[in-house]
Amino acid sequence: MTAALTFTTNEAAIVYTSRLMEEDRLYFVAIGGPPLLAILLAKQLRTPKIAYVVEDGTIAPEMPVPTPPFMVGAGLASSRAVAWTDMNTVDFHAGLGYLDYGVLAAVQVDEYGNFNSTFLGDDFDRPARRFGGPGGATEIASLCWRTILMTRLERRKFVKKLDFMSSPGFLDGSLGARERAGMPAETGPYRVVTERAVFGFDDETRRMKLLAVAPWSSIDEVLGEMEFAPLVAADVAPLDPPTEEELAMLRANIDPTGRTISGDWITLEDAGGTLRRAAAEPATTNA
Amino acid sequence: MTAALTFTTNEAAIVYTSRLMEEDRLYFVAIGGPPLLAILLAKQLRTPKIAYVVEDGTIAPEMPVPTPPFMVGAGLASSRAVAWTDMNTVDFHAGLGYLDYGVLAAVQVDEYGNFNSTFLGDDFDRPARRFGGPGGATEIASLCWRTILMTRLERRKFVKKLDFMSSPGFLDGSLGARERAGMPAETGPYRVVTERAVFGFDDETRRMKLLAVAPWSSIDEVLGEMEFAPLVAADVAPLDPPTEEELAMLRANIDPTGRTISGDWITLEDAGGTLRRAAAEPATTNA
Amino acid sequence: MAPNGKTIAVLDEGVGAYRAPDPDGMRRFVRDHKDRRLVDKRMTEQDAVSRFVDDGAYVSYDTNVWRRGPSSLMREVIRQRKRDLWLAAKFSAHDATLLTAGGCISKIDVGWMEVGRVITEAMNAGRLKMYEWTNGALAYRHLAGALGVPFLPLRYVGGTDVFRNSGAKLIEDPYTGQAVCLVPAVNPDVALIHVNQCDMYGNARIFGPGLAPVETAMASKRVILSTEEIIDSEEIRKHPGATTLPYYLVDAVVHAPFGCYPGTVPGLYRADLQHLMEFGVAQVQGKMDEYLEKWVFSVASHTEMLEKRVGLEKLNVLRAEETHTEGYYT
Amino acid sequence: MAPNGKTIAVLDEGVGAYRAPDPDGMRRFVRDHKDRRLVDKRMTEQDAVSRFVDDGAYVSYDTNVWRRGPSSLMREVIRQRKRDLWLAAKFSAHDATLLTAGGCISKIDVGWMEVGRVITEAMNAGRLKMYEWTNGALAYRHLAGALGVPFLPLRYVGGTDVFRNSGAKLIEDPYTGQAVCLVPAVNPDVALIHVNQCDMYGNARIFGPGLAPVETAMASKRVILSTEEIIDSEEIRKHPGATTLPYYLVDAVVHAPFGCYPGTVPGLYRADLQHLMEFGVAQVQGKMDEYLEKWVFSVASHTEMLEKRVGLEKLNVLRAEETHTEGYYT
Repeated sequence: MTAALTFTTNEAAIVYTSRLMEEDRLYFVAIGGPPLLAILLAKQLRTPKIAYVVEDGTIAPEMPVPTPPFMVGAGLASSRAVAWTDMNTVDFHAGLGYLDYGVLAAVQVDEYGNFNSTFLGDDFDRPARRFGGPGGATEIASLCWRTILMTRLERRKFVKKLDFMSSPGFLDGSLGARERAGMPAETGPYRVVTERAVFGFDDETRRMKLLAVAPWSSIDEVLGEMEFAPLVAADVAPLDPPTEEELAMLRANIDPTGRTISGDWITLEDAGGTLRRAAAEPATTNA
Repeated sequence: MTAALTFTTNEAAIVYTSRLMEEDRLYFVAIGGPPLLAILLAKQLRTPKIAYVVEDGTIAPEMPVPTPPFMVGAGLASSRAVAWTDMNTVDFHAGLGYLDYGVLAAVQVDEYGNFNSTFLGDDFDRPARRFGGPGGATEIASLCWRTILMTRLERRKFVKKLDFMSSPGFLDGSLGARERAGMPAETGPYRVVTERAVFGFDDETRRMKLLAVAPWSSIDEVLGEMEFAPLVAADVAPLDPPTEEELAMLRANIDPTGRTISGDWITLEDAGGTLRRAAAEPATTNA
Repeated sequence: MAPNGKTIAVLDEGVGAYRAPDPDGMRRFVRDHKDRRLVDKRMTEQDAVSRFVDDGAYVSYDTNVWRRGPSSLMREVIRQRKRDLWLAAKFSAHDATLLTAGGCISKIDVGWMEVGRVITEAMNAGRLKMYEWTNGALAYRHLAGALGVPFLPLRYVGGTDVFRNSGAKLIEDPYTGQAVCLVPAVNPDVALIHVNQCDMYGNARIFGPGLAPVETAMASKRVILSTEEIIDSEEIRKHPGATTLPYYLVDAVVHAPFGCYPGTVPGLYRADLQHLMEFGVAQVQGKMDEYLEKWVFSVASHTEMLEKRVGLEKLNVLRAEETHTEGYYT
Repeated sequence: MAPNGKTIAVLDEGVGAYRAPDPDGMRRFVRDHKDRRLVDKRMTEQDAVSRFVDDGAYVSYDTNVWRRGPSSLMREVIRQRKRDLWLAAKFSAHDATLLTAGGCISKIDVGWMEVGRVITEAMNAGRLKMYEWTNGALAYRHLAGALGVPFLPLRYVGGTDVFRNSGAKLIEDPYTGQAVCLVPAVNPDVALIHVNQCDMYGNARIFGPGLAPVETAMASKRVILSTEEIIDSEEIRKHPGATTLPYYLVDAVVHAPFGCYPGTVPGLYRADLQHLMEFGVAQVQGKMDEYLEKWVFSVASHTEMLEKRVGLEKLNVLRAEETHTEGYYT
């Protein structure tokens, strides 16, 4: 048996997310991070004409590839934009309905797509682990028409009850819950992407629904990694692994400084035509 | 007897207003008109360091003299500003309390300094005479700390009841009336300037009070030109006529195109040391 | 109602008519009708106005016929005999008079406008209804529309007849307990904005103080730009800080040199005072029909008006005599 | 109460602590303490911080220590051992960690911040209280402060734990009948803003996308600018369109080349990634005291830090390697 492919869980999520991009649409992202990398990858490989707006007021930039190191602090990240505005202005553009998709990373997510970027533990004032905070995620998840969430598939991340709801999904899932909370109509979470499974949301119940699973994983394995039981699509699609081309582009041009080399390594072996996962090893995580 | 001096009522009001300017203060004016001319005159003759902000977003310009023709449509009117912003921004600066004085022209004023820039008649929808509207006067008169009004002394202008209250003075004159209507505290009308008299407002009753009268006029003549009876200061001051220097500067540099040559001509004769008014003639009004 | 059953007192309300705010309606329009793609939006003034200005529309513009205003687009609106428009006249000039003389407007939200017998007569004839606001309050209502919210709090207009005849409310602020006004957002059906430069996609630059071009463009469902100059999109991307409006707000780009004529675009050409006098005389003498025939109806386009009615010689003078370019183009 | 006795329902309220909005208090401060004159406001960072940053102050800044932020002013705040500050961390970086390590802050309104053990330990020790907002909501609260109003309506934060732990309210919009949030204005006691250029009076220019420098400066009672470059006031008046902040908003002008170090000012110098790693390692190893001693307390000023701790050679490299100046300085 020969090793066919090796990638990290983080890389997988970026690749799968990039495949969800819809040509000619306008995306809203925070400054830096996997969501932006997914968009940059998509622009290189599949949907060159998507444009994105950054939380800091940068509108439709054309970042050069290979991308600059330390993106959040690089003038190049804002280069060749059509306009440099500010945070309030782009939030207003989102509020007016111009921004189709928001792409965000989440620490914890529940069955209605609500998510946590604030802390883990049972006491807000004395967090077991404190994170950066909602950042721009709450406005992006509230004002864009559709939200795509990125996270890892782990029981501690797909929870029945969030330690803290930083940003809204469908709230309690009841019809019109977002509108009753003051949010614009017809908005909400669209996809949740992990390294081995992609979820959507049921139109009727607004509950998370398993749509696709990696061939080297299984529905049972996926459900086993979740504290709540999602709906499962009648026809769960196979989630094609990252291709050599996708990984090469990601590593050489989108993330040359290797910030996405985190999470675990996944090695796939070609077992007589079917891909099988080799034993996992922890990744060398860079700062 | 020799003619000592000839000027128009409009010129007199501009001169008297210019004398009220306080050095180092920030003024708020609409685009063009007598208030701006009064400020420009003051900057030339008395208070060179006052600065002004224009409703269109121009902050602290240094307009060259002689001033350009058609000021409202002249790029030069905005020249050498420290910043070019927009209408909302400068209104916010006023709302934050940065703008000390507003200087405005009024069509009609009542005893509490409320004024009308909208129409004359008894039916808003079918006006006997329609004017331009409140313009920026309402925000200026509401948000600046003090408001200086310019108008002509006529019974039809100093009225018991306005045909329409476009902009606020002290409203009904009751204590806190402006605050109860949603306006910032400690603001309100400060002076009303006409060609022959200057008024202030009584601290207790907030009613208009006669402060100064031109020597060629009289308290009785002034009161005779008003529909309501203002308070009269214990010591009504003499209002020195425009000086040769003031008129020369106004005509040569501030208003070289003669837009202020409107209203009536006033000619003063030297009658053995006292100034006396010669027979009035209507002025040649320019467009 | 909250568990605690708290409420906010409405202390007073105006009784004026206004377009009811509908932020979600605006959002749906943007979702369904505004292009996120970089597409060539250049078109003639005829196409832009016929496609995006409907009878009965609420129309906003920036600035005015005296200075950096969309005069050529306004003349096209008159030429196409648009009807029953509701005009936002935030510091307008004689724009409102022209459109009234052309029979195009039936309602005006007024901040300030130059007024003569045309407007007074139209009001007295019942053809024109006026809604009194102020320049700032109108700019602020456009800001509310641009923020995507239904209203904004305001610390003036309260206590006046402007308030009484408006859609404003006076409430007890739940944070300070003090009285504060609320004014409704406005989302115009279409905005007419004249700019100094833009690219074919609508990325636009405005030089000089504005009234509220950004708020007006953001708040409006459709945005028609007329521009003195169309520049290469590469130039836009080289200087993102110089952009006033991003492309996705814009529906049409109309190349219109001297687009503000008879007004000025500071740094490019001065106002034609003789023309402004001709307009003034026409109004005083009750000859607006002749004025419109000469300057609007008898010519097929802005370009034809410039050629046949103004003339190259006059245009050259207007450019030559606009000697002050500092801060605009130098 | 209105004649009609109308009210607006308060549907829900957050229970978090916040600075009570006081627009009139802000106005009185501006009236009594802000200079309308063109006066020379240049001073040392020591004077600016000691004069305008009081213990217990609510402090806002723009942008952050990674990009165009007032790093040198923050270090001076630590050097002067300011205490009990309430920090507005709208998209901050490790700024909050530095100030926490320096013992300067007791409260944070957080949008986003880089977090490590310093902040987590301070929270668990009860030395640091966190108030959860979002980047946008904080920028918007500054906008409310800049508008001089007590609150603004907002179409998010409702329904979340951010709402529950905040000063936001959910009301029934009197215009649409729909639910909408209100968030309270914030008027910081002092703003620290790093700019590309300004004159001695405080007329300032910022290049590149901002977070909310204009709203932050307008909303704040005191504004301290650190600037890469002090330019002639004549240059400001030649290009009024390039001005980001007018002088009367500003209280102090501190000349601070490399003022964002170890962060970047795009177009001038790149970030010092080695320094950022040194900071990261110091935090992980629990050696923040040593880090602060080296970079803050053992040097008397920003200039001394640059000379003795960074060195001219490194500074030259950081400048030389910031090759992308397009849109900023070219």
